[in-house]
Amino acid sequence: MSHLHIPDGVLPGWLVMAGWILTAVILAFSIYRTRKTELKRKIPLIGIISALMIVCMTIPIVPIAYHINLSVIAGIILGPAVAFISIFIVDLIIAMFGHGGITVIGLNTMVVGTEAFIGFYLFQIFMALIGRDSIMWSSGLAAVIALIISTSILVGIIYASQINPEIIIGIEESNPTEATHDAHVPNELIKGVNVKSFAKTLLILLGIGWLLEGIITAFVIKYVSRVRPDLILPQRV
Amino acid sequence: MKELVKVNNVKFNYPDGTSLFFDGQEFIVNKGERVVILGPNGSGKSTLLSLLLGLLTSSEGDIQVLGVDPSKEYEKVRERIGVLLQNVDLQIIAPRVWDDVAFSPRNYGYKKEEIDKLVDDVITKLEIEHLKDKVPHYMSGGEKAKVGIAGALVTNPELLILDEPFEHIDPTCRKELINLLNDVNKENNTAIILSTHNMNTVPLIADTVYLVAEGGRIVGKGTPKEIFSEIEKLSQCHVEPPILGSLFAELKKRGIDLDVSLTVDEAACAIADEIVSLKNNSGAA
Amino acid sequence: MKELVKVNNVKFNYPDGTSLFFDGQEFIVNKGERVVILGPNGSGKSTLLSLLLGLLTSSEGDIQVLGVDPSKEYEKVRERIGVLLQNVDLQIIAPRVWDDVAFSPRNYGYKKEEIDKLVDDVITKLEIEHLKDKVPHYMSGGEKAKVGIAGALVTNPELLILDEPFEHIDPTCRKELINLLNDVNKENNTAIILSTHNMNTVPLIADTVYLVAEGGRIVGKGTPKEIFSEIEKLSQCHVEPPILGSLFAELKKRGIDLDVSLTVDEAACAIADEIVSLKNNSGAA
Amino acid sequence: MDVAIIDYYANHGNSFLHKAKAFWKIVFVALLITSIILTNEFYLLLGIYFALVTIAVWTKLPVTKIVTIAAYPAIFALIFAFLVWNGSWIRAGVIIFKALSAALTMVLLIVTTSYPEVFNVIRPIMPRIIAEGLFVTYRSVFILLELTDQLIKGLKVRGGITRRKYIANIKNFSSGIGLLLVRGFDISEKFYGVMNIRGYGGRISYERTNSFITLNDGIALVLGILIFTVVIVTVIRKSLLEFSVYILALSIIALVISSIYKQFST
Ligand SMILES: Nc1ncnc2c1ncn2[C@@H]1O[C@H](COP(=O)(O)OP(=O)(O)OP(=O)(O)O)[C@@H](O)[C@H]1O
Ligand SMILES: Nc1ncnc2c1ncn2[C@@H]1O[C@H](COP(=O)(O)OP(=O)(O)OP(=O)(O)O)[C@@H](O)[C@H]1O
Ligand SMILES: [Mg+2]
Ligand SMILES: [Mg+2]
Repeated sequence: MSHLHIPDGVLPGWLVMAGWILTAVILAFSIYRTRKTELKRKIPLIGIISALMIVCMTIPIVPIAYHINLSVIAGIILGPAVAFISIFIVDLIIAMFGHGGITVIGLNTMVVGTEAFIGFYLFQIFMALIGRDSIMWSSGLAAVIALIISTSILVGIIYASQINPEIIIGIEESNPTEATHDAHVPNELIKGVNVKSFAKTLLILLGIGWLLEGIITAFVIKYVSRVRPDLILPQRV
Repeated sequence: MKELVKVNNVKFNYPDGTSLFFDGQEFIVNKGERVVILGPNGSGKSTLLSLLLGLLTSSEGDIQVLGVDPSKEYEKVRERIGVLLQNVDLQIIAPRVWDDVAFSPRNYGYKKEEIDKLVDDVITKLEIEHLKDKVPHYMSGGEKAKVGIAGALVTNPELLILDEPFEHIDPTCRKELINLLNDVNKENNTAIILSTHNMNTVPLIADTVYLVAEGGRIVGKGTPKEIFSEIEKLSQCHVEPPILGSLFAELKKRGIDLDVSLTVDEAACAIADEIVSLKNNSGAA
Repeated sequence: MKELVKVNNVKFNYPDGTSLFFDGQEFIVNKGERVVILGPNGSGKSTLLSLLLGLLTSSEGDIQVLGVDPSKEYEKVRERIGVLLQNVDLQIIAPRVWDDVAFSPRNYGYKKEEIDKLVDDVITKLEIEHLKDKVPHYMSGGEKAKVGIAGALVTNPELLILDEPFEHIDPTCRKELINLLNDVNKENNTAIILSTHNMNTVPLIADTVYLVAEGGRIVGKGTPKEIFSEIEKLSQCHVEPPILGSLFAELKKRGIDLDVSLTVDEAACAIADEIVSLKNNSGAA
Repeated sequence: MDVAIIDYYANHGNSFLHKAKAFWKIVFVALLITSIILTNEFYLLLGIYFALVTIAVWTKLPVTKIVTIAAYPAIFALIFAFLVWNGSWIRAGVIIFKALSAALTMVLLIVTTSYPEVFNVIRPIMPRIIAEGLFVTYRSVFILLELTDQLIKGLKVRGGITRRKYIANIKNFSSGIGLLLVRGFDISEKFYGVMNIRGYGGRISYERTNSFITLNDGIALVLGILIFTVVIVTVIRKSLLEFSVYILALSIIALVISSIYKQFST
């Protein structure tokens, strides 16, 4: 659930815009990186991994309201650049189904893309450090750490959303009397968020999720490494 | 005779509106009986098998499998049923053949020694020792089918349910598979339900044939010979009699009325007898 | 006669080490010829077809398809080749049947009116007008196969390559498909290469049969009658003669030596003739 | 997220929204999403939501199903509202109804428009790799859904999914995903091959030729503009916000009348 399931219109505009701009920049860079390889060959590959991510998001894991992302798996198999493109496509499609705000696609892609990016490099590092036999530990740990970091970014986004004073504009006029003496209060909808308790709740809620996704990532990568090792071992773009 | 399976006027609706109604007559499978389901593409054969396995839930009617309603209590009887669904690829789950055959007993919580014995037994019986350590992903269609069957047979089930097990399999492997199934049926008195589009295998494996028409209606039941002589029903169900059935029908048209036989041996016998007796006649005369 | 396809001592290695060597003799397909490839599971039939389509690249030997090496220049000839692969699902790309049939001509940059005409023609010919606006993934196996064939036929190709087109299709549809392919072959002089495990369809569709053994070796070439009379080679390739072939072989064993016929009509004729002539004899005597 | 059902609705409807062109429906969506973002007035949002439900009734598709599909984000909106809880029910309501309305708008688009048409509209503003990736991803979703269905069946009949055996289930489930992934790769390779063989050159779906605004396009556009205008007016003139209750009442009446009409006409 490192996905932002934040509704449209709740986060301040500057943050949403920042998400889009960052995503656009990274996307441009990723497309540039992958340009050297044949486009026609990449598209089906992206298609199938993106589809797998979407399908997995449709299988809810019962006792906790959690769905797996496979972002780290995508990172390990596609490499960070292609994985980023793939994740953008996933976010776009699930937003079309109302499964997350359309305006937060930029931020979402940043958060999930970070998972893939960090997951990929951590996996490479762990594999180099602990050795080839440790593929389960390497991938599992990489997944958990990547998720922790991406969730921190998520908390950071929530935090960031309440420190900028410019976002009030829309709201303060809605309540002219209050707004005059309340001008530096952030977006009314987010005001008074206790970031500490927010983070705490999130941690408890997500702890199980991280562990689960870590375990699943480990098993999946182990499975793939036994059946199609060629998909994992070579360095990918 | 003990009824293992009983399906009575069952209705099932797919979410997209496709509606199947298995009426017409009851679908019954007795202990040790080998039942083949025939019918056109899209008539609902796979749907019926899924209903028996509790994978789908009927909206109307009555289903009994080994005495329970499979949509509610399949877990109670699943150890006694071996299954091979239409697409073998996705049923071979473990990354190694041996582990895959051991998949069900492991999940059912059997003891390790017991599992070892069961798995080794079934692997020997199917003559797939050489595949034991292989990665299923790279095996040929026939090999995969055998591994799938091994996984279905490992717990010595009372009932085998197979959806189009002969597709994509070469004739020799198919023959082996048929012999194997018949052996299992004889040795353990295992009942078998299978669907197929391969008419020529039907006489070799079926005690009873059910004919399913478009929409699920069960329009016929009988021995292969009975079923394959009801020409209108067959064409309604996009089923053709096996080649030999057609041959005898053709011969009848030409005024030669022999007993219909559906296996090569019997047919050759029947034709040879006729000719030899004629020759003798003409010789005698 | 013009050679469309020529495969000479080609070798291919899968990354997991499986090695296939198509030696023994040349594999040749002439203009307008209908060629069927038979062989056991895993012998390399699909691999051979993939090599012809440039999907795989051989490590040794010579492949010519319509005058080019497909692994390098397939794009030059792809407009002239229609393809149906083993898994139809993967083949249907567009979200609607009409669009899918129009996929190739559209991508080859045909004009709109031309596309409309080609697509409507082939859709009429295959009698799938009712499917035109359907979403492919809600169709039954038989329907999907027809749509796949329509997409392969739409540009009136010189060469059709079909991998196990009859699998999962009910007997009536199968018959229709065979008639359709034969019509196309006659009308446009389209060459056809197909692989199958369904021996009884072979006499209905093949001019020439190639036998492939384990490992890829091409061990036999001939008309269906020739091939199906070479019993040892057949069993080596897990191929059984069609039922009628076995019947005639069986009859021969019993001292009745008739000309082998592989279609029901011919066989009935041959047997009936024999019996009738004997009857007349005995009557006359 | 019932992809298959959504797709079925998109291809098997004949309401004015189904007939309207994708471009104008996307304009409609853009107007509505902007409206939903701009307003923070609870009753107005509620009014927009009921208006959208009314439009859902007009699609002649199963309304409860559509509303349920669009309710998915509400779960997460609830969590979010809980996390930022400050004692104000209205504020929680605003967050939840923003989510519900935005989702319902998107779902209305996607249950009445087949995906290639949507993709065709956004295609010109996307890099090619993404535009094509969208098409292929969408098609692959259906292939994988079928594979998943088969996989789950396989797991069930072989005892791979057992009640209360969580650890074993997770392990089997992970193997299953691995299996899907590996099969997926095979598929992607084959899919790539087939696309090439069949002449893939970037054109997958058909182009809509006529670019006139039809009556159906017009209705969608007018509905969008109407809602957008109401929101803009209240944003500019806060004093008009007191009328939002009437707007809510209006949309509820529209919903009731539409539902009754639908009940009687079918
Ligand atoms: N998941 C599904 N959603 C909607 N319709 C379905 C689904 N699965 C099957 N159907 C439809 O239900 C009907 C019966 O399908 P089923 O697969 O049971 O037929 P079948 O007899 O097994 O056919 P075949 O011989 O082709 O395997 C068909 O019309 C099919 O299109
Ligand atoms: N992608 C692959 N990777 C590794 N080995 C493969 C792959 N595809 C096929 N093989 C192997 O290559 C051999 C030939 O396979 P191929 O699919 O060509 O056989 P086939 O004659 O078409 O068999 P079938 O009748 O079962 O379709 C088999 O041993 C198979 O296991
Ligand atoms: Mg079926
Ligand atoms: Mg093959």
